[in-house]
Amino acid sequence: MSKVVFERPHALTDLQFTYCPGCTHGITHRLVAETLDELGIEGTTVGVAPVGCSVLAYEFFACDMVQAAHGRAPAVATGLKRALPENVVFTYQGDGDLASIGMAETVHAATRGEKITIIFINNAIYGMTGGQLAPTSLPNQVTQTSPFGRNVDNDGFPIRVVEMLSTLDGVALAQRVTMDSPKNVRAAKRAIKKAFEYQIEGAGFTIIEVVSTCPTNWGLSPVDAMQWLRDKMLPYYPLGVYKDIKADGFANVAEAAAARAAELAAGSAAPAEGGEA
Amino acid sequence: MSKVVFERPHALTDLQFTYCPGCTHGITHRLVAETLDELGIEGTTVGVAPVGCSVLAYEFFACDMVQAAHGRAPAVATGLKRALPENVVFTYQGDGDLASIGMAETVHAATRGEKITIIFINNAIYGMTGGQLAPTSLPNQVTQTSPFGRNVDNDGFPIRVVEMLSTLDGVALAQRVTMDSPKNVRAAKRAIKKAFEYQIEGAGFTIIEVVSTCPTNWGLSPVDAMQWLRDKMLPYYPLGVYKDIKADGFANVAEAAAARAAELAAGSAAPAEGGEA
Amino acid sequence: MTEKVLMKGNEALAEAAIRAGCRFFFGYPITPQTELAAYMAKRMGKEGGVYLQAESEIAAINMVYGAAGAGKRAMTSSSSPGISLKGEGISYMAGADLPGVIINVQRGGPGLGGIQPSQSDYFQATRATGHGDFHLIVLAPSTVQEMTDYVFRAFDLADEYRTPVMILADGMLGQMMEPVVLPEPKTEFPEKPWAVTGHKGQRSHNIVNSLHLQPERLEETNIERYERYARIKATEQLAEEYLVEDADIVVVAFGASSRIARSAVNKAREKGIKAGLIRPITLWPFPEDVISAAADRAKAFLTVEMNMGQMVDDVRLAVCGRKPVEFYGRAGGIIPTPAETLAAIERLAESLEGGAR
Amino acid sequence: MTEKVLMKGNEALAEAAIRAGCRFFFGYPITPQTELAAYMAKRMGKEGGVYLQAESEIAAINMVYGAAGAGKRAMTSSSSPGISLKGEGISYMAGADLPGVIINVQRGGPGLGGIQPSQSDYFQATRATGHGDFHLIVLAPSTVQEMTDYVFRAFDLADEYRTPVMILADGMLGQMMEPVVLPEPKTEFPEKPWAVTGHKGQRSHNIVNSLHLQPERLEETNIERYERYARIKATEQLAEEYLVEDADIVVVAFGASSRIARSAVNKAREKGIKAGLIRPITLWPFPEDVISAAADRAKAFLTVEMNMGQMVDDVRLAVCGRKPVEFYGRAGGIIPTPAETLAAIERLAESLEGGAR
Amino acid sequence: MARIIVDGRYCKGCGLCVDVCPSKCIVLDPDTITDKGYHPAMLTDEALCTGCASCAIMCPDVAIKVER
Amino acid sequence: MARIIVDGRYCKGCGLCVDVCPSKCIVLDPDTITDKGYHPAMLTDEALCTGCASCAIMCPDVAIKVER
Amino acid sequence: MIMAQPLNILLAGFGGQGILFAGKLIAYAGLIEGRELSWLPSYGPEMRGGTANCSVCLSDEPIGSPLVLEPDVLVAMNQPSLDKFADSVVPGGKIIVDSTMCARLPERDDVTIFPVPSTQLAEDAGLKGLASVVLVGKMLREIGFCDPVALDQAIVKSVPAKKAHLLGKNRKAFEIGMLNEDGDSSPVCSLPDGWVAE
Amino acid sequence: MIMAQPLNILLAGFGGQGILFAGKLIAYAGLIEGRELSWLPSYGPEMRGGTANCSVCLSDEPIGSPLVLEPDVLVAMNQPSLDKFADSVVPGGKIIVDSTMCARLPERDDVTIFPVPSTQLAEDAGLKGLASVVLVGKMLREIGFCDPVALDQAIVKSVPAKKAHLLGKNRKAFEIGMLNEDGDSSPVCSLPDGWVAE
Ligand SMILES: Cc1ncc(C[n+]2csc(CCOP(=O)(O)OP(=O)(O)O)c2C)c(N)n1
Ligand SMILES: Cc1ncc(C[n+]2csc(CCOP(=O)(O)OP(=O)(O)O)c2C)c(N)n1
Ligand code: SF4
Ligand code: SF4
Ligand code: SF4
Ligand code: SF4
Ligand code: SF4
Ligand code: SF4
Ligand SMILES: [Mg+2]
Ligand SMILES: [Mg+2]
Repeated sequence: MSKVVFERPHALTDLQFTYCPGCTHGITHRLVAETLDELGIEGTTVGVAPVGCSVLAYEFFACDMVQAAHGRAPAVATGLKRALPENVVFTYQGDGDLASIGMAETVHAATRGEKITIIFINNAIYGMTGGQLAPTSLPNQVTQTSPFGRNVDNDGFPIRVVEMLSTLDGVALAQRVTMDSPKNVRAAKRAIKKAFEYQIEGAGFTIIEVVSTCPTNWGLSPVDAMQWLRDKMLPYYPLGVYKDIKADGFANVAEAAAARAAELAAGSAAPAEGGEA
Repeated sequence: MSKVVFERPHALTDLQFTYCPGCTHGITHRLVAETLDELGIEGTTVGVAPVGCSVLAYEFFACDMVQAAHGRAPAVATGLKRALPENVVFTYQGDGDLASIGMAETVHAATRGEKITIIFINNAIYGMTGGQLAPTSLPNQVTQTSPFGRNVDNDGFPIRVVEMLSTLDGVALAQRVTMDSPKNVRAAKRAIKKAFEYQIEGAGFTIIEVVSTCPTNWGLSPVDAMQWLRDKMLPYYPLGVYKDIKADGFANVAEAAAARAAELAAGSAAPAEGGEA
Repeated sequence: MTEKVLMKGNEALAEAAIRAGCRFFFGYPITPQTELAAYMAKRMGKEGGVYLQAESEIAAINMVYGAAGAGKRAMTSSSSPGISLKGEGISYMAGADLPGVIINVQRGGPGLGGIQPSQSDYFQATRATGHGDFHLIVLAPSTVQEMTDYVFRAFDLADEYRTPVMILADGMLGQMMEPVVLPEPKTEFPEKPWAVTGHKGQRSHNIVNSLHLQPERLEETNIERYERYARIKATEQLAEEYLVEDADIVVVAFGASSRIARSAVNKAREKGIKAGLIRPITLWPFPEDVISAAADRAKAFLTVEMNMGQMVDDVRLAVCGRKPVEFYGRAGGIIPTPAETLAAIERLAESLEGGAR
Repeated sequence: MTEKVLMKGNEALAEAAIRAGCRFFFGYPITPQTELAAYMAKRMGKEGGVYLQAESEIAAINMVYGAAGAGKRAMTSSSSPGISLKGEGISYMAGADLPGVIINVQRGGPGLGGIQPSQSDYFQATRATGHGDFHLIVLAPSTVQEMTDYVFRAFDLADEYRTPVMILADGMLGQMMEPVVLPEPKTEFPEKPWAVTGHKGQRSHNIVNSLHLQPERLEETNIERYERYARIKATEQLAEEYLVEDADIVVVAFGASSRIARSAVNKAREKGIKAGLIRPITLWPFPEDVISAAADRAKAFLTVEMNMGQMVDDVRLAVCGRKPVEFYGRAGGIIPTPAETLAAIERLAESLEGGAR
Repeated sequence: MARIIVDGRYCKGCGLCVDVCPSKCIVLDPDTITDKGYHPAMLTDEALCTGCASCAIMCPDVAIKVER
Repeated sequence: MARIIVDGRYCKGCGLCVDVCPSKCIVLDPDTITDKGYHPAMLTDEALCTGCASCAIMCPDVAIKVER
Repeated sequence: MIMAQPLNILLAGFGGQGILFAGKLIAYAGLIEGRELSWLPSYGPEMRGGTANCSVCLSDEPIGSPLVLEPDVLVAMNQPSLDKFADSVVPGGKIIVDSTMCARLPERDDVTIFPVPSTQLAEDAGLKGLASVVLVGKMLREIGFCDPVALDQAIVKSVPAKKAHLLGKNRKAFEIGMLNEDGDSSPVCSLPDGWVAE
Repeated sequence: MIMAQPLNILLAGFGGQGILFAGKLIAYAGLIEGRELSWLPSYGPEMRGGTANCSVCLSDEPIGSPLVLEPDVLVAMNQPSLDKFADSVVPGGKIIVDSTMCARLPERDDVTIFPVPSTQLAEDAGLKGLASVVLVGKMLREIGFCDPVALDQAIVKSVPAKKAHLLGKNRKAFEIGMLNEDGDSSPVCSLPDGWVAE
């Protein structure tokens, strides 16, 4: 008799996603849902949906859900986690949401070591509003609000979010993954699961950046969008683990931060012109 | 006949500062004013005062001044600089202003490579409102809102601002200085002047973090506050140049960013687990 | 009787909130309400609650949104500019039908303005704390005792009607000390089956949300909410009346300025002017019934505010043209004096055809 | 006559702003006004101006504050939730007496609400865009042509009175195309000696500021500003009257809903009901003189809004109890139909003692 | 023995499964248009399918069930 | 030959100049109280002052003029 | 000008079928003829994969509500849209249907229904994506709401300069619609003399 | 209770001189005696290096404005405050002055002025920083606004538990004020029998 080796996870409702054909939001949703299933935490998890294409995530995830104001998901998640310290809390946010309007909330949840997990969808565009420049849009990328290509002189440079957040002491895990192949999807799944596990263990703030596609606003077919992601996005946003305090041998961010402070105080990590500036 | 070897700079008005006795805000004011004098730019500079003890900076600097909403000085300065590209624009901001409520504006002005100079006063406290926890307050530091000492578990970890901003491609100069001795004040002066020069040359975003005292809210005499700064602040916030694209051989941030992008694309700077995650 | 203690208004707000079962406070420092947060920082840990200084007023209100969504009694506090920043978040709370308490210890505006007491956020509190059709219940204390009592009540109202509630105070009330009797701590709280606490496999997922892409559905939520508002209007209007029965001139004033107005009314009576005072306690719902009733008898109204004239609109709407409604106010952080308020009453009295004596 | 072109309301706003001399646009994307920014992004560079997508609505309004402080014509645009976020910054602009134009292409609320057309930010626009005592001049277009004309005028009003001006539009007006005649580009602009442009050693330093720690000083600035407001009220009230002279029932409606109201008025006339329409063009200053004059003749008023009832307060204040003022509205993004509006007129006509025919 | 079952309610015809299938045994059905207007994916030949689930892993709409 | 001139309008008696003066020739004048209630700094002995300006560099209120 | 009474048109279909563009053509034709007109699209993310629709009003009076709830003409390009809006057409109104996309036609006898296999026709003619323009042609043929020359000018105006190579294709699609005879054999309107679609 | 008419007190001086604390002592005394009272400080950054002041009202009626603009009693601890507020004292009112800090006394003969070198007295007694408490003692002596026992209890309440070692010093400062005879030789109020300041 044949056996089902792959099917929809329980932690997804049976609603159809409202995403465009080929949009990787859906793959990421599935990975999060599988994680909830595998860790058996659907019933204790509260997710936070952003404003962005994934705003309706509150309908798709079967766990309890909160819809947050644009960019404020980390603050909402903080309120939730403080109120429900025994629960698992995650946010799911786009690049406009997390890295533009929500930058302060993101940095501060990270530096607080807030015990939440952020799934960060970097698709180099504002999907929902029809394709405007995102903080992560690439130099020269044409968008609705950079019709002649992102002009770094006027529009500034893209932000490499996990690199930046990795400088903060509250961050336990910061990793960048992508969805362009079964292999990378599997790796992404491992990263997401690890982030939830770290949260449960109380390690600190965890964030997984998912380099994603937006076929619609990139003006490409889903398959071509995957190729553009490989050709353009990944060189600019290298995959990898940017911070992993457990791999570094610490149980939690407090330990890691103390070690870093001691190191700095000892002057070993002082940069050029250190004590002399 | 005796010669005046030191006197009040022209770019300070003759009003008395409203700062508490021994507060280093005043020293930093003087250094900025001297810079305006020496570069001959008082008449072309527009300064932006924050909300914080230095809110009245608009009365103290003799150049044109704008008072900005709490935390929004970098956005106001952006509006000014875009409107007045030939002028010099600087902001003067405290740690609450710049690193707490204004975090998004700070990060984004930096990543845009906005051609402004930020003088950032890190005194590990909210001075004006009477001594609350700042994003830079040290672990265990007692403040009005951390009466039992900053508890990193609840209140999170201090942010090392210039380290974080140095990860952003728009930043031309990021340096940390302090005011605890004539030698360090002289070094701070050189750094501030360099930042203004970089701005004039169009290099990009420049920020000088000044590790400062708040005798009043630290509850210490001015002299003891200087010692506390040396004993507690400097080990946590090492002085130094964290980013200097000109020293790295680039004329401006666009050049430096392009070089970094090329390097990342080549994979040479990919972190552990790079392409494999 | 429980012992009277001497407390600052700001501290009384904090202590009463804790006694009302608030265990989640998210704030951001601003004068003149900093003592509230300082007090919370000291007390909350001991109560097993959370005091967290947020990175901004925006973060604070959104943390309240989160904690309230989880079914907890949560509060934030600020002063005028900070309240403006909370506007979007408060609108979200209203849109998601979340209870919660917001304190505004007002100061002079607009902009950075000043830090002295003001009532210039009346419109913002009663009409448009944020975008969209919604209201807050707004309570206006005038003594430190009322700071205590109203914040305690605010949490119950918030839960009962699933709405954010605002305490509209000001720098004078926040900074002053008066004797106060503290309420007994509350121990029983309503169920919140809608809260997101993890469904534990025992119910379908709860969703806290204000988005309704179908306008029909969004309109339904608006209508349902306005039906609740109608109930609130019908049952929760509150005002204090002082010497109103036989008053020719009814002074209308709330909060700090009502204290001055009361002194002025007393002085007017001494001078033979039949003055009275209506002190709205709920600013929304505005106690229009009381005012309207008074309009049948009184000869004129004088609203006294620490602003350029805001509540006067509500008084006019309630009086509805039946009697003249005048305004006297001071702005920018200035507290009107009883003497100048008396003078305003006297002017009005004279203007009423040879005086209303 | 200049050529008519077909334009979306959002694009017309952008083009007219450029023609009015606006060279600094700072925005943040939000439906239903994204086309405005997209248009600016295409055009501004060519005009030697700056289009910058800010990191948030808050940053955008503060960039406008900066550019306006430098004496430039600057603008920002958003929709309801984004306007809430601009509240503090707008209050600062008012407090610092900075000109500037803010566009609100309203959508349904509260909270995230929806994205369909709405007028539920009326109170926010006219009463309390932020904290403190201040007003904006608020203009309400009802056609794409007016989107063009009013934004053009807005910049002049802003400069003349040193105040921020808001265009209160909605998703319907922003999204629809109609023929429009564009104004000739403006070439002469008023001097701004107060602007911060660098003093060049030739004057003492200029300061753009809203802080006045001395309450007396802060009050002075408030009073001066309210004197300016009084001038604006006296000279800038604008309304369109349609079939009002002999009307028994005066419908009051602005913006998008005024179009529907006009159709309904026409249908009512066809049915023999003497209906008329007053369309407030300036929402602040509210055209109370026109309404008040109509109240002498008309038998009743019906305000028609795309919200739960907001402008109705202003109509009531202007009518001042002389005639009944009823309300008909749809919320949540629903545009009322002419038919249902007609029905509301008919109901009112019937209620007027056997009808107003 | 292996096969995939594509749920037409979910499938949006994006073609990612087609692209990734190592056995090239999926096509977008040209003859079917779903309610939303898409040509859904369809297994061409059960014999070719190895049940590797690559298609399912890449499917953004979680439309594919894999049996082996 | 060198000396410092302390402007009593600015000086707030913080003592930072006193602390930093290598020649230890500054004190806070115990006999003077400024309008704001401070004991201002004062040069004890012109002979000791080298005009190094350390005091002025550290003075937060820019109250010191140095002549040499 | 062939007729001048007010005409309220509703076009509806899937996002991406060219609904808004078709509406624009009609609007531009109105502009060229100096009429009052309005064009109002549905908007927002529900368009994504869902339905898009567009209201166009032509009149000689100022237009009140630009939102067409009771269309004189419905142009329907998919089944859900047809099902949703068919009942709202005024008695005596017209329904133009892309019959490639709609298997079931509405059961109303107080309106005239013009089924055109426009998606098929367009594909067959190598004009993929221009089915909506075919329907505009059909609509003009049957309803004659403007001078065909005005509509041709509208096409010229609506095809952006950088896509000028598509001009001929649009004209061709329009022509196919104008020439389509199914459903009615006496068109109100026909192509002008000397018409060349390229 | 010695007297019960309403008393509006304004205390003013430099920030850091103990103005708010002195006001608190008076307020606590009122609380202990069961009176209506209010205590309102000036606040905000202008206190920094500038002047601080504090309004205290004692009454048997609810207190209207807690802001004292026309004090019955002014306690002035520096010259700028004395100069600023002396004229606002009601005719017949009292002014208690720290004469160490104020060289010039106001020229009014409709008020009684009590100069006390309280800073000097406090320093001499090793009570640096407690000049304001000396003035409260003086005020009580001259005006007798409450029972000295109540004021002693107020001191006990106002000195925080962790600073209990300062209790004796505060009592001592209070005693110095109560015993100070300058300006008037017939105190309204005197220390209770058996008073021990430690
Ligand atoms: C305060 C506020 N500003 C703006 C918007 C409009 N808005 C909705 S989604 C969005 C951006 C979405 O982009 P992103 O976060 O990258 O998510 P994506 O759609 O790409 O997944 C914006 C600006 C809003 N709803 N609220
Ligand atoms: C929106 C807003 N929030 C809060 C405040 C109150 N406030 C004034 S200054 C300040 C913090 C000042 O601290 P910092 O920036 O570190 O400057 P410092 O006084 O230490 O120099 C705060 C929170 C305000 N004025 N506006
Ligand atoms: S717009 Fe882009 S990000 Fe949004 S659902 Fe479509 S493809 Fe995905
Ligand atoms: S409070 Fe602190 S930072 Fe502010 S002026 Fe005083 S010492 Fe300086
Ligand atoms: S990947 Fe999924 S949605 Fe895409 S075509 Fe295949 S089955 Fe359909
Ligand atoms: S399971 Fe593997 S072989 Fe089978 S259809 Fe899917 S990708 Fe192809
Ligand atoms: S450093 Fe300056 S302010 Fe301080 S004591 Fe010396 S002169 Fe006075
Ligand atoms: S100049 Fe040098 S030696 Fe002279 S007083 Fe100052 S620090 Fe001392
Ligand atoms: Mg995105
Ligand atoms: Mg600080």
